[in-house]
Amino acid sequence: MSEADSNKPDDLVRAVEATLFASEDALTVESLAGHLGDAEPADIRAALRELAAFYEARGIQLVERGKRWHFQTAPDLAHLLRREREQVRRLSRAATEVLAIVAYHEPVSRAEIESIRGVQTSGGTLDVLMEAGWVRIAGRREVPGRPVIYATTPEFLQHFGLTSRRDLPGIDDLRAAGLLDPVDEAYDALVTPDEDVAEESAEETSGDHAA
Amino acid sequence: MSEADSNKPDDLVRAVEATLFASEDALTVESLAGHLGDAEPADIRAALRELAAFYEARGIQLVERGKRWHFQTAPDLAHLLRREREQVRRLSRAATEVLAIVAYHEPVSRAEIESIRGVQTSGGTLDVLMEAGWVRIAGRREVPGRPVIYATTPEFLQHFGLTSRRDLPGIDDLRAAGLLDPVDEAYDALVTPDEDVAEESAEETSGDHAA
Amino acid sequence: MTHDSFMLSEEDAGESEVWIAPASAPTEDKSLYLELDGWEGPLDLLLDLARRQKVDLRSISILALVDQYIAYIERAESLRLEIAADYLVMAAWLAYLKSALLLPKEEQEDASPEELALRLQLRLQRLGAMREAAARLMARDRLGRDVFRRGAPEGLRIDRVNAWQCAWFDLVRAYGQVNARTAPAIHMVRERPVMTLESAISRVSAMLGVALDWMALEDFLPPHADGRLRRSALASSFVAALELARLGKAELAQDEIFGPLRLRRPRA
Repeated sequence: MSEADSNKPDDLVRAVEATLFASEDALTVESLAGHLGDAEPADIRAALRELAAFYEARGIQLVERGKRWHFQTAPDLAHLLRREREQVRRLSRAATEVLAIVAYHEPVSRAEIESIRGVQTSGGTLDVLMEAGWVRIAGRREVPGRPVIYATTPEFLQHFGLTSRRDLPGIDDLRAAGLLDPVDEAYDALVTPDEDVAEESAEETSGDHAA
Repeated sequence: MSEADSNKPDDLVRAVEATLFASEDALTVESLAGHLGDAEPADIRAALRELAAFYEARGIQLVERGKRWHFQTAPDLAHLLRREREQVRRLSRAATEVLAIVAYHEPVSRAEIESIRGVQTSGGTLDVLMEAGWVRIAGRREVPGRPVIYATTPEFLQHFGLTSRRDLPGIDDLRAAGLLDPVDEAYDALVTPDEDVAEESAEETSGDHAA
Repeated sequence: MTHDSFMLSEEDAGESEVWIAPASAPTEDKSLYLELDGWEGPLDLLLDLARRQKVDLRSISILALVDQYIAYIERAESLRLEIAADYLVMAAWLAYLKSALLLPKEEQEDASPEELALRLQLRLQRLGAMREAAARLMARDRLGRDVFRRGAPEGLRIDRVNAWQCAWFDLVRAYGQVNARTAPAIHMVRERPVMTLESAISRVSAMLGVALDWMALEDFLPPHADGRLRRSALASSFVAALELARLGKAELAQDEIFGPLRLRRPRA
């Protein structure tokens, strides 16, 4: 009640708030600028920061996912909302593994996915992920055979609550440990006389498994 | 940013806020209580009042309609949701020619325009000119088939900075040179007994378009 | 295991949303066999067996792992479970690897068994890393499950309105182009039907000679003249009337401004 007095955001902040609130999709700074007439992107970014901070402790939060912004409910309230609103499709174990491989290795070809999993990937698995809107075809690798390569989408980041791919759980550790490199590269790194490389990668491998 | 510190609502307020936000329908106090476990309706009412006051000046508002509560975009920002964007487009060459013909010869039927241009005119071209607000339907010619006839609008004069159609550059010179007589009309004047057509068209061409 | 049975096992595995690594399942042999269809290929089974050694994947005993795998496959065969070919191929390869590792080291054309073992270990590490990553990914606060977008957004719409532009010069030039394009055709037929002054004078004076009373100017026009010819005839006849009046060969009368113009032979 008394809060309302100290709670008068400026016009641009209100406009950004209302636009994001009304939008069915997450919005980039550019698309916000498009909706808000001649607002400067820098001002919109400032307004977004202000709003994100403002909502931080509330039941609704403003989050950035792959350069797109949207409002969503606070994660700690999931138990209240989850009950009747389970909309998430169940993924098979194969699909979750393939999704992880695409996310951590993108862009990646089907052959590369299969070499990590040691098993053929049925076409249906990638179809399911593309139908869910989490994986897209990102072109072709310019090697013989020009295989199709896959990558994740902005919807993937949105769904899993990632600001960007750098936010993927443990990706820095995995990369540092060389676990995102192909086996051949990792093997060469281990057996070459250049001891530093091997040492470093070995240390970090053992380090992050405790985490 | 510092706002977040003084912006920590209690758990029930946060829960009501998130539930209303995520709900597809407006919710009564009773249905909110149902969602929120064993919350007392009185407490929920207090939370709703607090939220309504809190959001009062923001871009989002909490409103009650027939005992049901929901969030909506602040009414004064409704214009942001339905936005018109002007897109500057150059008139195509065909459309420019048709416009010129209408301007110099009005009122003129599509068949006449085509006979002057020497090519077929798509209906879309006249639509564009009418969408631009420069050409209007001026009635029908009282001849067999009663073809629609077109004329220019006051907006046309405005756009081109003309006081009247007489200001169109060179129209007198062109007419004196006989360049404004469409091929068929000159021929028709020779062979058809229908005097009215020629008379009318001649009169209106030179008539008072200053009006 | 055929392609189809992989599909089936994927469906079955889909029952658990957050996939629980089989490594956490009871290690009892029987349950292991029952889970046969749950493996995503031999590498997956190997990884799970490796996890049972409860050490870092970097320090697993490959020999022990090979024994475990072969024992597993043999038990499955003894229970007459159907085992897909690729599991058997892996078993054969592992048996070869084991023998190579145990035999005294010699010059070999193939890759050394130590290299093969190390590569297998690296593969298991990579698959293990992705398995963990997948589990952590699935356990995040997920949109539509843990966090929710607004339930009934009003939606945004941009209506595009065309603002057409055309410059004055373009308009005039376009008209000039139209005319230039059609000009040759116009020249072909531009000859106009006109009544010359001479013919008007002779026609009017001839008709005056036989007229008895006032006649309207229009009555002197050729009866079949229409359109432009009629306008020309009217103008020429008017000038002819003026000329005849000047010469004293006709009288003109008009009762009011713009009224009908009448004409007769002068009274002698």
